[in-house]
Amino acid sequence: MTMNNQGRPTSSGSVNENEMPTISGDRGLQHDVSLIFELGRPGMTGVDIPEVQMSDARLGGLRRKAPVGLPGLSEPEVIRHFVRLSQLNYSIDAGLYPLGSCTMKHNPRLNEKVARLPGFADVHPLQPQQTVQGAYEAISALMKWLTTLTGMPAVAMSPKAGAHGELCGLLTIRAAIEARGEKRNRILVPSSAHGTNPATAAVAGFIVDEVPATEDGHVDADALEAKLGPDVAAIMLTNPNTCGLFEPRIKEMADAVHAAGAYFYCDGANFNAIAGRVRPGDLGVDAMHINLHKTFSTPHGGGGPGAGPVVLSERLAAYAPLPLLVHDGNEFRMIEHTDEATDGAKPFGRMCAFHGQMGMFSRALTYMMSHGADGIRQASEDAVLSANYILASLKDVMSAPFGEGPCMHEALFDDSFLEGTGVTTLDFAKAMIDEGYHPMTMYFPLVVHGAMLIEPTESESKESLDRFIHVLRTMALEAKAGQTARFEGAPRLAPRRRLDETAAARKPILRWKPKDLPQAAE
Amino acid sequence: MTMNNQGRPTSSGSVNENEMPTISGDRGLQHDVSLIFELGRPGMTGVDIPEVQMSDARLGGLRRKAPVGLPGLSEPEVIRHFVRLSQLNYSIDAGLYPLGSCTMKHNPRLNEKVARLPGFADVHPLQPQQTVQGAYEAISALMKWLTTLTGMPAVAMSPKAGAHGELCGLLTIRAAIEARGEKRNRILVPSSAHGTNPATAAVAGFIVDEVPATEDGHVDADALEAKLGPDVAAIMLTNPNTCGLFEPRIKEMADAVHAAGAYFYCDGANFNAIAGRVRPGDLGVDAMHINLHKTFSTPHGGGGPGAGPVVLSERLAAYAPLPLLVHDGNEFRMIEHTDEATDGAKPFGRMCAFHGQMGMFSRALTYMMSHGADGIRQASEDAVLSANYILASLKDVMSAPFGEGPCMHEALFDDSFLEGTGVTTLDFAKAMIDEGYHPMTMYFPLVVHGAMLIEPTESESKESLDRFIHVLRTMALEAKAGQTARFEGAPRLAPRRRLDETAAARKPILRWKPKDLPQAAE
Amino acid sequence: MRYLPLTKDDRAAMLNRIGADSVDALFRDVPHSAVVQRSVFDLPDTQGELAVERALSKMAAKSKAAGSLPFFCGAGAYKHHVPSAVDHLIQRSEFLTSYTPYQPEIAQGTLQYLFEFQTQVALLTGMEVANASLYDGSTATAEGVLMAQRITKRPKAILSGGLHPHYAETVETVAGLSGVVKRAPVTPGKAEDIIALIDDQTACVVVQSPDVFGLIRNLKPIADAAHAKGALLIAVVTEIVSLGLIEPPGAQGADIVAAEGQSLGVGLNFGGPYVGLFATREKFLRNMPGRLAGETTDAAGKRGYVLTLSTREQHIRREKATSNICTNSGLCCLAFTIHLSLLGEEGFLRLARANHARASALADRLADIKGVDLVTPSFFNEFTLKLPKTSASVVDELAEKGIVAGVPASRLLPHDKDVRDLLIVAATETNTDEDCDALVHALSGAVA
Amino acid sequence: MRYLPLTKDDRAAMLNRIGADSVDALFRDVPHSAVVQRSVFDLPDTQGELAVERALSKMAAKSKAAGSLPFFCGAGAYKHHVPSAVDHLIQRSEFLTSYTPYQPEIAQGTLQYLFEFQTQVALLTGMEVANASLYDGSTATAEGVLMAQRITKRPKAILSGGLHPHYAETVETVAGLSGVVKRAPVTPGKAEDIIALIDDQTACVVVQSPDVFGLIRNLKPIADAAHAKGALLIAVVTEIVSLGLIEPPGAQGADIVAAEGQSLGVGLNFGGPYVGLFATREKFLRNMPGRLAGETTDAAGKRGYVLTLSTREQHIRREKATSNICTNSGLCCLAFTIHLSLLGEEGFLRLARANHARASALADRLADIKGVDLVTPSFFNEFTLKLPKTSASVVDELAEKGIVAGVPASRLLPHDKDVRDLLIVAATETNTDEDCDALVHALSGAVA
Ligand SMILES: Cc1ncc(COP(=O)(O)O)c(C=O)c1O
Ligand SMILES: Cc1ncc(COP(=O)(O)O)c(C=O)c1O
Repeated sequence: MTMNNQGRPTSSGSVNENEMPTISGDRGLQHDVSLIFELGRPGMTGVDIPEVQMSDARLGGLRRKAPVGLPGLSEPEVIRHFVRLSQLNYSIDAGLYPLGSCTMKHNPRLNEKVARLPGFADVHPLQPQQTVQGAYEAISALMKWLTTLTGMPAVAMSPKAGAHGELCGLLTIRAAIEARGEKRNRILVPSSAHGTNPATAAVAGFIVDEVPATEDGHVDADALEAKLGPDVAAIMLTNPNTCGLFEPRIKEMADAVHAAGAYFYCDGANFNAIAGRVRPGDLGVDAMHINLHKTFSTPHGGGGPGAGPVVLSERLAAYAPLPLLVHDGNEFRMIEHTDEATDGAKPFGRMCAFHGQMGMFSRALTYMMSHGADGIRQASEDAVLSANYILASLKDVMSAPFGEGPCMHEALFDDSFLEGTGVTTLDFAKAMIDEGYHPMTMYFPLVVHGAMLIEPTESESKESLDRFIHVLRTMALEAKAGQTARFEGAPRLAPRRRLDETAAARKPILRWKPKDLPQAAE
Repeated sequence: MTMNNQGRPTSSGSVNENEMPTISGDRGLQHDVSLIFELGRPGMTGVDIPEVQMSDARLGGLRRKAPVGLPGLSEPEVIRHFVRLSQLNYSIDAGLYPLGSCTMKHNPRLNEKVARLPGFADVHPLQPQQTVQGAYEAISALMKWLTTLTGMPAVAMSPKAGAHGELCGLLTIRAAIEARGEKRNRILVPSSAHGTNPATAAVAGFIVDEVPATEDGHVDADALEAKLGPDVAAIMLTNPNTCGLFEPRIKEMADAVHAAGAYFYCDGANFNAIAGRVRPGDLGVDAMHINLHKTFSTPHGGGGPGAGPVVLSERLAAYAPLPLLVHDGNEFRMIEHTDEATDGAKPFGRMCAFHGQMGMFSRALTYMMSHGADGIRQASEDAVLSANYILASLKDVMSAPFGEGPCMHEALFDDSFLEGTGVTTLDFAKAMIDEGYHPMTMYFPLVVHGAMLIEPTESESKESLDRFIHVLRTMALEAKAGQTARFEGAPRLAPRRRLDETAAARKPILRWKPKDLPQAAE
Repeated sequence: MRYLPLTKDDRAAMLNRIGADSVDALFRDVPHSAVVQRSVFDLPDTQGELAVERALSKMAAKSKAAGSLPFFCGAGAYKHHVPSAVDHLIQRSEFLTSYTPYQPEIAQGTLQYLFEFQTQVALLTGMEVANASLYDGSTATAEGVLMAQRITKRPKAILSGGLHPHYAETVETVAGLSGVVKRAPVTPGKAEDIIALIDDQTACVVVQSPDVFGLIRNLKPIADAAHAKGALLIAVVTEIVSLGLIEPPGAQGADIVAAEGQSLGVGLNFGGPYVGLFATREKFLRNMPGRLAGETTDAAGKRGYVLTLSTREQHIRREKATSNICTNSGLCCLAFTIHLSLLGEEGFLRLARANHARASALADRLADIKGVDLVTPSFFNEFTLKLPKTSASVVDELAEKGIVAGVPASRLLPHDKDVRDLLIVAATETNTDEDCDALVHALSGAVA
Repeated sequence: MRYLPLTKDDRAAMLNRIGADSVDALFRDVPHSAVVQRSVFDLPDTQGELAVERALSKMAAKSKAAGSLPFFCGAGAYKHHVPSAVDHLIQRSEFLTSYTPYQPEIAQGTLQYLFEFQTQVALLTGMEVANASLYDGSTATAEGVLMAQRITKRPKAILSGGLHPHYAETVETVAGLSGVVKRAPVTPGKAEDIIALIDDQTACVVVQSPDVFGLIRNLKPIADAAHAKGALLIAVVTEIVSLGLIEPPGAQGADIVAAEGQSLGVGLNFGGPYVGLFATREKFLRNMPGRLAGETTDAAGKRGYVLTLSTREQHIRREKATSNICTNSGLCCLAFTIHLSLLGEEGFLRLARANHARASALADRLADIKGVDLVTPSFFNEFTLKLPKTSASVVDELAEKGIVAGVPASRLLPHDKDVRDLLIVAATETNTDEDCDALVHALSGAVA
């Protein structure tokens, strides 16, 4: 297809001046949306609540003096506001969402339905335990799936996301080390690690020691083994790693780590590549979080919520945090205090109030029961197959640093194929938006230059993959051929042109402020 | 705002040739969507159903020989297909929907929730009556609301939409006339009537006699009275009428009709203008259908389903069709056969299988209970107020045939203000699409030239109305000033440009056909 | 009131622009005597969500939901599992809160699914064209008869005895006005009985298969006989899933197919809304009732869809229209189309097989009960039993035990003594083994 | 499997393009010994929707839903009515199935609601800035302590005795690692006890109001004392609706507010997901944990929103980040924002008044029971009673009768003898008069 060069804007920043302005500012089905605070009128409300008589007698003299400053809208206005906002978003339901490391797979609607069953959704965490046996049963069923699939004896359910799971894992390790009467303060983290790994290690009070990557995108096992010592508490490996590769020397590294008296923490964000086929427990893993919002498809919801249960090895099981779900033969019980803990449990503490992300548990359990162990295995295989298909189909026109393959569930490219074209990884990604695609993960992992990490997941049909491949191939070839118009200042067809992130950070505007009212607080 | 004349296309039909083509054909968030039959692959399914053993022994030798020819898709593909389709639609939730006569008001979500309660949604029409008392109670509660608001003694619940209600009403009238041993075969219908009125009269076996309208948009009462005679079965009046006006001589007409031994059928599609304030029963109405999908906000759902219960006067009540819901003191009973009918009921027959649109009943009842009689009255007043506000705000720049006002719930304009501008009613309406608005009802009612019928409903805020008024005023002024670029070949910013309806009708393509397979059937 | 955005101040400002001093002034044309006060209505005031939902949930709880107990009712409405994706998708604002697609440029979503719906209906029934739905199966049948009367310019419609009695009554109510409707005897209800009634005044013969008792009927001989006399065959299908296993009417010579689509996507809904499927041959197209979505192109040459051939419809043709229908079953078409798209060829055929297998196994077990006979030698997922006592009393007795055993034929045909002991039993993929055990056990007890 | 679009043929064709002869070949790098067969997993195979939904509905039915009986539990999670519009909107595909808004041009929907959420949180708490959420109130509190330690470079955190014990334990678990956490005595729990503990090593004082017993605390004196010693005041709020009636922490001198937002839009969810609200003063902005949405403009000059100040975050700063959080409570923020937008100023204040009125009336009636004392002189919608016997046994006894009376203080503080007889009771707009009558009646019986 040849370029229409009238499409080339005068400057990469400017709007297409050929577009016809509208009176309303809206454009067909695309409505611009004011802030909710710019709408409404005093006294209006979208919820009818009967007025009641009440006295201030019991407010301890602390009754609110100033108004809150919320706008008043009717229900129809609120619905229109949020429906219009939603129409400015891309979504898995509407298109391929190849964000590497993020696992944007299909979110079954059955999971949403089950999560809303009153027996799961409308129960209180501190209700009498005999009244919540159904919810406990669901959690325990999920625990069985997680421990069985990972081949690990125990799982801590309370962590609320992957990073929280990492923290839980490292604190378990810290407790185990202290129980041994030792002090170890170093954690080895590969340079390819996700940012949460070093950040978590720091929060857990450890010193982060970076392990380099090899030419071929693996963790440098020799360098790692060289770094092992009496002060090393653990290594934090991601496997399959963030380059989308399985660590071939994983067991050897695990053995070395154990031999050095340290523990093997595995970042399980990429478990979706091997679930049902490989058990991390068999690889020597001591602790691993599982992002239920990735591998087991609880919806990402625009950034959360997630859930990050942590499976634990025999070595660590005893130190899992509170609360602990047990079954005493005739009913389930949630152990919420250390001294109630049975058979040698020495919980290191508590990760959060209550007992975890029930809303995510019910969805993940539904997902697992729907797939079955066979379906989960098939899903992993399809995810890996699809990623390799993309790698094989694009590596001749885009540059794949580890292109000889095979990869696992995601295919990594770098920006060397764009060298000299004047097109950057960012331009390339933004141009995908005009084509109706969400860009891949960019500039991560840090170990390759201008990284583009593509994770198709198992949810895409071959037709969909072929279409995606065709578009990316054409874009790559155009870029190389100097046909760069579609990249300059892309996107042009999205609800917004490129946004100025520098300005946003230089003078942060983080909230709406009433024009008239003074700044809130003191 | 001045026009950007580069926005003027070379020919009203051509695309804006300045648009940049994409490789994929998609444009940002706007995806083009193949037909479901162009997707999928054999053997694939989005529903897992266990395979079973079965024999043909009991199929009477009539087992299906040829495949059906359906495509096979997985759940994610099906969801994406329909989500993308939805994104090509305009909706009330997303914007003002001023379709005159159609009453596009807010559809509360609570109604959707209640309609899905198993006791209403998951019950079978032929279940033992003692097991469906809750559903009967809901229907009877709705009947009370309808009869009380209309001031009529009875209501037939089975009609499935307005037109079906009209038929029900006319058949009731026919039965009443026959019961009197008379034969009357003429029905008087005003020229301003909605198409379903004459069409229904014809289906009911009557001859349609058209009554002209007066200069000021009312039914010509004198002409009507002149047409009354022994062969007139009924008049079919819409009140408020389709010009958005209340018929001032309504009672006089009703009396004349009754005096002539005929009946007064009222098309209740516009009941939303007077509900809670005026009782049709007090106006002498004998039968009136109520579009629950208009006045009582059951969702239009892209064309249906609706519900058209018919309230009946004392004169007609006895002839209401089967089934009849009664309460025998301790429980509800649905009378499904004539000879079970009690207290003198002589049902004329049956409008359909089972007993009406329960799914719409539960929604309408929820709507009524939420509003209360006071809220319904307020809604009617606000609908009328908003229509008059629009009329008053636009009549100086657009031409309002009955502009001296007041109007009821909708404001009627004609195309005389466009005379000589080269802009047609259609152009004007299509240009509204680019502005983010759904056009008003066009070319109806037929009694004014190039009609534009605007019904804002009570669901729009003043800000929303003001914005709408500003856009229409600006458009009207531009058209008159000869700035017609935005009208030529509009819409330009919608998922599609103007569609060729003539070609569609000349050589109808009404279904997808497999390229390879021959024509279906024999 | 949470749904009304106008405030007192807004109203005042608006009245001001209008130049009216009160809302009452806007109702000037209403006869004063006809304006009533709030107080005349014996009805409650505005209530919040919490109160309304509470009251209605309590009311709904007084009905026994089909999904909450062993359930075997059919006779024109069937309990099937509807995938959760269906209800999620039909609630999308853009589908739920849009109007009839009169502005195709911003209604392609609706128009394309209607086009897909029409195609699916044509494929299922084996006909050439289908419309964008009618209200339900019964009104579709009546429209079919009116259409046949128009086409043949003949008055008489012959209804087979196996046609659902509610359908027959619906046909009689409208088609009886200007024509003649003859119902063949319910029993024995052989093809010959119907054929014998066909004469040169016959516009159409209406035959349901599987019929109201579940019996699968061979339409071909009736079609041939009708065609020989210049009449049309209207085939009625109340359980659309049966077409996954049975020869479609189109392949058996039907000229018009009127069917109920409730089994796919829609649910029981206590009788409505349902979706009327209507298909015929291309040559009868212009006599067809209801809306039609058609393919065309836009000014830019892109494929698109519009409502077409509206010259048949009331809003253009008025009293000369082919039908008075306007609002149809839009959103139910969508539910139907999504459910069938999810099933696909493989899933739909499997579903049909699962239904037949389930019903066959149950029929065998019930027929083994002493005194109980299976009177429908062939059937799809619904069959009829002859009990040693009146079926209505048995159904009530079992209902007491929390089992909904089926539909007593007498509920539909109270005057036909021959059916007093007949029980119509439907079994679908939603019936578990436990459900069936419960029914077999309870029925054995009831007839013992 | 219905969720997997690839067919056998597709897989073969793809392997062919890849040049691998089997999927196994793609797992080349996996140690053979580590590859297991399907059979090693003692887990079931694929199941259809119908089967899965049946099994899980049965399981769920074994729990007693709060909405199904008189229910008075609070202590950190509250039962409120969530308008039906909320759940409908958050299920929109574009909200539910989108990722963190890293591509702002096609994520303005998410970014704008986060900006609106941040504004609402700032307004409610009376603070200058708020982030785009943390996991929940307890982790937000812990993050607040870590932030205070960073800002003051001091080790010690003092926790008031009224801080929810789960929150205190969460803080101890993380903030205890590199710092010191001191808990003030639960009872008597006067401001003086807390103030007495503040020294020049104190980074922050953490005070919850209303506290875990429901008591409304005056933060000002504690704030002044803390500030006088160079320490920060972290105010904790577990019932955000209380801020519709009580002075916001920002107006009482709080430097950081950590709160639980579950009461608005989110629901009980058996403890999660919830939404952690986190607000502070502008000057501490760069020490703040969590994501921030900020306003900017696009290349065409249109207003738009982006994630900003990410130099604080793990994906940029790695071990030097202000927190390790990545995924937060996105969709719960949306639910919160929609619910609060529906309420608006008027609705939110009414809701707060309705809650307080309901709780006050109930407290009076319960305190009238012989042997029962109200130990919280001030409260919002939750109060604590002293019973003549251990509250845990009473709660179990009433649970038997189908009444969930509240939370026994001993469930949270098993080692504190002084609280053995204390019962924490919450009442909201969802409690009917019948609910309250039932509780009063049953409690009277239980303590008689
Ligand atoms: C490799 C990896 N590790 C850890 C995380 C953190 O997980 P979460 O966002 O659930 O905290 C992510 C999520 O993006 C990830 O991709
Ligand atoms: C005035 C009028 N009468 C009758 C009808 C027909 O109602 P329905 O579409 O429900 O059959 C309509 C609907 O458009 C109408 O506007």
